[in-house]
Amino acid sequence: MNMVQAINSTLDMKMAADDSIILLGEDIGKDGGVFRVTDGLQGKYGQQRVIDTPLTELGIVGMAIGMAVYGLKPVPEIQFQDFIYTAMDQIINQMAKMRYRTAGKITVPLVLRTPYGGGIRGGLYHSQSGESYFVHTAGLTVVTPSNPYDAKGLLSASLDLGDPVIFLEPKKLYRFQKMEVPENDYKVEIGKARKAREGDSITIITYGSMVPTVLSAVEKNGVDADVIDLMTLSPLDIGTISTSVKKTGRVMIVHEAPRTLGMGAEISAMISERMIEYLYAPILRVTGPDTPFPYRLEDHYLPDEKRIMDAVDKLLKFR
Amino acid sequence: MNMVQAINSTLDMKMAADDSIILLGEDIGKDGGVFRVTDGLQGKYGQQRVIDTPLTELGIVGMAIGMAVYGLKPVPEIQFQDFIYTAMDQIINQMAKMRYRTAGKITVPLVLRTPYGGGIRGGLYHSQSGESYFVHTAGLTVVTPSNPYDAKGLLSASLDLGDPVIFLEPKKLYRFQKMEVPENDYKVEIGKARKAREGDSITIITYGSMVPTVLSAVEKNGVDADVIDLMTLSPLDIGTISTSVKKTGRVMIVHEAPRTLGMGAEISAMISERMIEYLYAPILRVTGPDTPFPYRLEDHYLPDEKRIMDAVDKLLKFR
Amino acid sequence: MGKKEVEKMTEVINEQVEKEKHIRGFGAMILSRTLDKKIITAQRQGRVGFYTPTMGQEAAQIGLSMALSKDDLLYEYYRDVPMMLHRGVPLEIVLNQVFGNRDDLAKGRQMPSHLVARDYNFMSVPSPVATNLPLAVGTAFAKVYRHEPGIVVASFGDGSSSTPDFHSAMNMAAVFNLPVLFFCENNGLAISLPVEKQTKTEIWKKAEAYGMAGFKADGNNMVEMYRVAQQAVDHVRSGKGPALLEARCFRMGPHSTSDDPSKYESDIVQDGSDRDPIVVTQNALKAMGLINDQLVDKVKNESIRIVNEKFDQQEKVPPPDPETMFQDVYGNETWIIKEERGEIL
Amino acid sequence: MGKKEVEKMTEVINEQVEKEKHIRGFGAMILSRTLDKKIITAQRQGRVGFYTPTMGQEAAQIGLSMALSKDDLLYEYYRDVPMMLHRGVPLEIVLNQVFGNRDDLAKGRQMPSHLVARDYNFMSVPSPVATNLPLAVGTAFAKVYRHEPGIVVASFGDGSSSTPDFHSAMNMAAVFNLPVLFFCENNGLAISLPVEKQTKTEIWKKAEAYGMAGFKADGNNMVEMYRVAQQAVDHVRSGKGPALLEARCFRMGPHSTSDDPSKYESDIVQDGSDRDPIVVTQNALKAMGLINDQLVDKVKNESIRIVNEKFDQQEKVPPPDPETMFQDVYGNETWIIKEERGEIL
Ligand SMILES: Cc1ncc(C[n+]2csc(CCOP(=O)(O)OP(=O)(O)O)c2C)c(N)n1
Ligand SMILES: Cc1ncc(C[n+]2csc(CCOP(=O)(O)OP(=O)(O)O)c2C)c(N)n1
Ligand SMILES: [Mg+2]
Ligand SMILES: [Mg+2]
Repeated sequence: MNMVQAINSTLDMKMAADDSIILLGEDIGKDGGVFRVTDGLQGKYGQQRVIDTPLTELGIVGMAIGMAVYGLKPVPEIQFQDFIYTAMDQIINQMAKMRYRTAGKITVPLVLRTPYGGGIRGGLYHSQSGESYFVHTAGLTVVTPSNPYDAKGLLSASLDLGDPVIFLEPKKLYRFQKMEVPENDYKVEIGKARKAREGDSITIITYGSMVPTVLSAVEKNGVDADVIDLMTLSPLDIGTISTSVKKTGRVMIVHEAPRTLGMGAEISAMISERMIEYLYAPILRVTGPDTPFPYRLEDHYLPDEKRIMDAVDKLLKFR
Repeated sequence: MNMVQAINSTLDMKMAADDSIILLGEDIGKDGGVFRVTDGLQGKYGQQRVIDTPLTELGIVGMAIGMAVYGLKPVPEIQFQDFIYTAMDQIINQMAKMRYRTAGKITVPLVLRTPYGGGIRGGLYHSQSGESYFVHTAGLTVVTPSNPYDAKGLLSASLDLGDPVIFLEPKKLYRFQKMEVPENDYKVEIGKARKAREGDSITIITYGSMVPTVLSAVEKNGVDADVIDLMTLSPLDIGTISTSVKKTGRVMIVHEAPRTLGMGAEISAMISERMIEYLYAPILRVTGPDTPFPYRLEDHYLPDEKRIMDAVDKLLKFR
Repeated sequence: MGKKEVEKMTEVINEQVEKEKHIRGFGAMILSRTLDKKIITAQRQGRVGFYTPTMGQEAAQIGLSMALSKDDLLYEYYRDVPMMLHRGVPLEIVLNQVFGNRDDLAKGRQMPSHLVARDYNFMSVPSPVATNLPLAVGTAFAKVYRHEPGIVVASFGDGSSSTPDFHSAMNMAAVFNLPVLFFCENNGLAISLPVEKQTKTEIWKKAEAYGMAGFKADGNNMVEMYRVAQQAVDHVRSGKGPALLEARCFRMGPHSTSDDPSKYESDIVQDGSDRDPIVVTQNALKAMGLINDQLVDKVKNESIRIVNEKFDQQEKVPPPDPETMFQDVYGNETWIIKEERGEIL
Repeated sequence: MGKKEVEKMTEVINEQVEKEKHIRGFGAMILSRTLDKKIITAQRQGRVGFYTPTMGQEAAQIGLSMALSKDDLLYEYYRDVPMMLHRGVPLEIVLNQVFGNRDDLAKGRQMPSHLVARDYNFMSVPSPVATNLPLAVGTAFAKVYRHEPGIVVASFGDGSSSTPDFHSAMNMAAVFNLPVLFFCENNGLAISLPVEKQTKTEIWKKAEAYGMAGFKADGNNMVEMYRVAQQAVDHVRSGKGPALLEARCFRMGPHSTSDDPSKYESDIVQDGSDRDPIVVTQNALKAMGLINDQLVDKVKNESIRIVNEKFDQQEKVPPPDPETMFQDVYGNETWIIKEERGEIL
């Protein structure tokens, strides 16, 4: 199964078991979603459970919150993460703060799915990696898988969490890889990172679309790297990060979002706050630049193996 | 003059000299703004230049962008920064990206003013410090003064910049302090930080409402601290930060915004990326917690002198 | 008894029920006015941090509330205390929230006027105006999906009709034909902006742009308000789709205790003047023979006594424990918040 | 010549001008259809990355464009290539953008269909739909403030009427009485969603909710479209305030080259069928005696020749220099971007 199929089949499995799960979004019904992630589900569950909405992200998210506070488990889809910003007030001021402002009397169990990042030549408005906006917002849980197996397990866990989850799907990986995905319902724990590879000389922390790029770079070049796939961006798994950093003493973070206040900033700060004495070298960030996302020059924008290896070399040589 | 008067008189001075400057926002005209920042200006410049708008932040910001791309210099006001999020799409996808997507053929010279932060017992929705959302967004310049003098100089510089500026006014300091403010038009350079105090043993980086709190803490306690008032949050003044860090080797960052992906994260990451070898201690962050902002417990939420001194002690003792 | 007699009896009983409903509604108006004045005075004395007065909107809110039933759910806004009192929310709940004290249902987290009373079917108040409206649509969907009775009411001010949320919610409610009553309390002002500068049409007429029914009511007369509200509620309840109900009313004072209306408005309706909805309603009920001066005086005096008593009582409740600041961000506390609590407390 | 003769002459000239206008409009329709088909085919061949076809909306756009004057400013949307061609934007500008090559006015930064042609009074296209509408209001304000002639046109699709931006822009334009023409190209679909599920009213009727004039036109017939568009434009130009003009038209193909309409729509209008606006317009113009088959053939052949030639020519232009990726984020490059450029290049 590829990631699209994994997500689709997880939604299918969960919907079959729980009629409180409702999907809503633009073109997710008959059309099956512009990336086909919800393909076939409206046919199976009807227009009351797979809802084609008018063109308003604010409305989709607001309506989903209104369902969630009243016993349903909505799964709103935002067609491209780039279009989520008119819903930002609903996300920051309603979704993230409802539990707090009602002291737990009203909660918002929902999973907001949205494809993010580059890889399809989408230019300025179909390629953004906006995870920082969500991770900075207290009250949200932010999750992103890097393969079909984790996509299923994380989605299942997200649906059971009881709090709002921003589920970021790296569109570059939608059809990147096929994997055996168990048929049964299993969970990948939220808040836990995964070791994508064991190594001793350097810690590379990454997530989403950059995981395969990082793995390919270190493997091709025989780097003895510990590679961490975060999977949950908020709350971060400080345990897994700490253990690795204390072992290697050399750290870099790789993501496609712009560098300034990207995830790398928080991870770096957490590390130098609590284990600086273990470091042999600077903490490096390999990220997208602080520019909008260009269409034709996409390949130059996205971190690639060369940039990753430049940073690895710098770190390993540092003393 | 206090900060409200400084901003008011700067707007007045600039509007008198340049009829392309137009103010727009909710209740800024007759009412003079809920904090009285625009008091008297509609009476002086008329309803065409000080525009009371309908209740739509999206509309205010969008309309301002439309003015800016056509030769005017709008100064939209968002009544409280907490209410800016319905305009987030206009800010992220239009304001910040217009120059880029048109390769400089269309630009957006405007100054978006908005009060932010705690200090008035505003609770969840009248106290937010959302600077990270803007600093993470390439294409925006983000500025925040900590006293009346800088408020005037930064506002004047912002109006002359030619690019969109998010001008964050720490509402806690609106009437905190009176200062001599020169009558003439002067500028405080954007992109440059200010040494609020010279010292040798520790670097404290802060901005906005926390500047007086930090100064008071270190002075009362006789700490030999180098205190940096950033003033511009994007782009950061790495020069001033570097010089100080290399001198003291001990760094902390203080802000009221939540810790996760707050400004402290980026500053910490920048430092450990390029001068880790100068550090004698972890980089500490004293910030608001990762919770929404509480009404009655505001004093516990905001970093205070005690918390600042706890971190100072920890840093100075570290070895 | 024959069929005819039963009908007659029912009529008599209904008449009696309706009479009591009106008197109860008027009582709630007086109680809420009394509470309002008390809080405003206390705020000037520094005993309360902030408040958004509700004076002038009692008849509109309570007139609607009279037309609602127990199963109906409300997305209220910050000025809806009269409606809450009418629906049975105890004074203590309101006052604890106003003080933000330890007994406040939301642990003193929000500014006064932002109530939580979930047990009374109120869904809580965010400050960004109209942002509850899209939620009301989703909740109405959930109610229908679950085959539950009851409609969803979402209230908001005239200024709030300009927001993005209003548009999205109105359109979605209409497209999905959901039982939402959009209730606009048009007090003619959004802080300082008169409604004529807010928008160029009457608000109830905006319903048509969404293919929705629109109703307009005199929100200064509880009796009249109740009559029109009942039509709107019946429309929504019968499954004919959502509706927009606009009530014309007054803001008889400042926008909030931080506001100085003398800067922008000269025509503030005075307490006890003949435009005051309490006076208008009182006269209407007197004409209907439902109340007399004696009863009014009694209700007023009793209201003052209760309000004073409860106010003094709840004022004594201490503030929330600082510990509570860190609760309820997530269902399961994260290590980050735990760590931050350790640093701060 | 006497006064009467002058009038007569003017009439004759006007008639001649109108005739030429129609013929020119039709020519632009043919040219843009030819270009559209060329790009769609090239996309299938992998020579172009992406495209949003414009087939079926030519008459609507060009009919309006005919009613506009040089000073008017346009906030176009991604499907407005026909209008751009009609207003004189050269094929090279369109094609360079489609290829995102070195000569593209925006340095290849946006996906195809997102043009920049500021010199032709087009204000550029963001992908988030309708988000140009509030900008149009601000720009109209600026034009009026500067006492400049001309109106501002903001175009968008039927789906876009559901957006927050539509609501805010419509209301503000009306409140401030600004010369904005909101131009809705209703092709009946928003990707897969039929307009009947988008909203429960006709779109032009939404104008009333804002106190604005609304116009509806048959966007499949350029002649008819021009007539109604002229009324709407005259209304706005005369200072009577903004207007909403809805043109009914078709999307004669997929939403974009990434879309597969067979999933959701069976009734796609076919190229050359009798609902095709080119056929409708051609018949109308023939009936008016303005064109004949010979002319049509000539225009078609010439269009194909020009389009092929320009396409092949611009396809050869190399991509932008990687260096350009770092430009134009700010007026003054920041040290951060400089540093990042150093690391990446
Ligand atoms: C989105 C948003 N913008 C601005 C504000 C600040 N504000 C609070 S109340 C108000 C006016 C609301 O007017 P209206 O909707 O008529 O309600 P009223 O206060 O008159 O009852 C404003 C602008 C806010 N709360 N939310
Ligand atoms: C805010 C936003 N949400 C979603 C999208 C994705 N999207 C692109 S076009 C489109 C449909 C637009 O329909 P309509 O406005 O009718 O224009 P048309 O494409 O039919 O010309 C959608 C949903 C978008 N571009 N912007
Ligand atoms: Mg009002
Ligand atoms: Mg359409």
